[in-house]
Amino acid sequence: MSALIDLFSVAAIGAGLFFFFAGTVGLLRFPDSLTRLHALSKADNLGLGLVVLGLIPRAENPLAALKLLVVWALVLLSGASTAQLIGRALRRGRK
Amino acid sequence: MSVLPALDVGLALLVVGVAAWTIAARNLFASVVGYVAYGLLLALVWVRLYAPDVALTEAAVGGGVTGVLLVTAGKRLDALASAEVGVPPGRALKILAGALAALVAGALAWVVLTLPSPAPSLAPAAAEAAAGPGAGLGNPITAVLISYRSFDTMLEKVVLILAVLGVWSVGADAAWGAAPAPLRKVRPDGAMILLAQFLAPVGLLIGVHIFWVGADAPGGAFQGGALLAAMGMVAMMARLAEPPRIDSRKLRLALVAGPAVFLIVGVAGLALADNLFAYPQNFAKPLILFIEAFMVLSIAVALPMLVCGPPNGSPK
Amino acid sequence: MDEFLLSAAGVIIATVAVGLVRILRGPDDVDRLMAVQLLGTGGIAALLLTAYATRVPGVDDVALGLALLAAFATMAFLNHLDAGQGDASQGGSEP
Amino acid sequence: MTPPILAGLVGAALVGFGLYGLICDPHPLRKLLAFNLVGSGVFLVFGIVARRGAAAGFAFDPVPQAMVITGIVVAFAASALAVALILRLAAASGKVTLDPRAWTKRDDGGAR
Repeated sequence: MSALIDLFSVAAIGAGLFFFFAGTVGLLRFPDSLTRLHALSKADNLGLGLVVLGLIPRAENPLAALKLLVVWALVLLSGASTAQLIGRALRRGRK
Repeated sequence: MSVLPALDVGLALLVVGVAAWTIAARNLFASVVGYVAYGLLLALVWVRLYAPDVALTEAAVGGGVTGVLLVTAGKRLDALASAEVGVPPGRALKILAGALAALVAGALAWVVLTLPSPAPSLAPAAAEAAAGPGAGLGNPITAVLISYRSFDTMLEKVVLILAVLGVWSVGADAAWGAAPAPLRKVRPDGAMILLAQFLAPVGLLIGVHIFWVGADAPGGAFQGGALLAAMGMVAMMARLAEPPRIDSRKLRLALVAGPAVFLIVGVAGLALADNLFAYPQNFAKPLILFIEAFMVLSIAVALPMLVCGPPNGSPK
Repeated sequence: MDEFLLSAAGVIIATVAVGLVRILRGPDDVDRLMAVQLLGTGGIAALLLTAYATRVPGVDDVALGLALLAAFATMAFLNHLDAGQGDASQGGSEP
Repeated sequence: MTPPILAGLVGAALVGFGLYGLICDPHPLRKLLAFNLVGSGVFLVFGIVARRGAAAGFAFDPVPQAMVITGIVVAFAASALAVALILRLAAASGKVTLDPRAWTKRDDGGAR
């Protein structure tokens, strides 16, 4: 059972790492701010989301697991809204 | 050999690098962006030092609120004065300053490397305060703040009020009593309003939670209050709330509530527990939570007022 | 398993740190904002991973606080950018 | 090298960078930022004293940690006061500088 949980954690966190890596590469290599914004939101949403997913089975109690989910939800909300705001600011030429 | 040392060294290099960047950056905005990143990294370092309480305070006050203070100030400064800035110092002074800075940093590093071993510690005294008669606090830091060094904490709240008074007093005479300028002039986008509408209530809940668990787990009045203050500023930045008039009685009551309640309970200790700032047995923990609740209120009100600045506009 | 969690934290910190090059290079302030945003998310992920590996108590509340503040500074920066545009339209100089 | 010592050295470096910026940067708000860097460096040194003072079953000495928490809040209050003074100065002099020579140049002939 424990080995199964470990396997799940490794898989999820590994996938999360991939998205952080991809997001960073995108942030550095993409040609303009809008595409970079796109890369950033992938890292924000999926990277942290998968890491949280991998940690949930390791939480000591349901409250700790709930807190992990709330952390992710807050970052999702913040990431989505600020991406929208940054995008609009870019379109209006405010940079 | 574990990966932990490598992680620590990497984090340390990163903190120093970002700090150097905030000094080297070309303009104020870039340097403040760097400072916010720096505050966040520092919070990670504090967690590694087994100080989650400090980490939370550093992230909220050191990085977040200070960053907002500086950006807001930069914006107001641009509106006030020409972009003309004093001349940077000449090469000689720069070299001299660099030498001085290196000397001070070197001396400090030497002190760090030659700290006495075993290290002196007040932990036993704090443990005694935490487990003291009727207190039973699980979080030793809360015990130190409210019980062991209660006088410091009370005076620190007074300092906060004095700072608010200081900020208010540099406003124009004619504006006394009016509200400070809003944190944002332009009407905010729908996305920002939505964000604030979600974030502020959830943040309120989390802030109160962190204050409440602070008696036994990491958290407490400072951290909870700082988070609540940040949420108040979120509401102000989205123009869901406006800074209150500084002659508002409610505002002033909220500001003095923390130190006032602390002081009253402290003096009452003279009669009830035969010492200044001592708490009666069997009654200490609810009393401590009572004091802390008012401290949360004062901090949550004082920090946004400090960022909002002096009154601006005409008094009614 | 703890070793894996710590290594994952290290990898995230390292990638996000490389992303900070965007703070250095810009070219626009928005790009700098994005780098800080990525650092914020990565910082939360690394914090959670390290906390679960070293079992420092109370770190889930720190993560909650950080997640709450994820958009805080960005909101102020966006306010700044919007205000900057307002000034420019009145004939102010480009910053 | 133990993590506390490492963090202490970081603190020392931060104090150094901050001090340099405080002296050399002409912009008053950036001077303030540099000063905050010095402050956080000092807090960090204080923090390692706390970590090394682990005793009585705690992983740290709570007294210095509690003082760092109050210190962070006081440092912020002082920064806010400094910001208010800087803005007032800029409003009064029309210049973004702490250099007194710049003000006297402008106030030439003006009645005091």
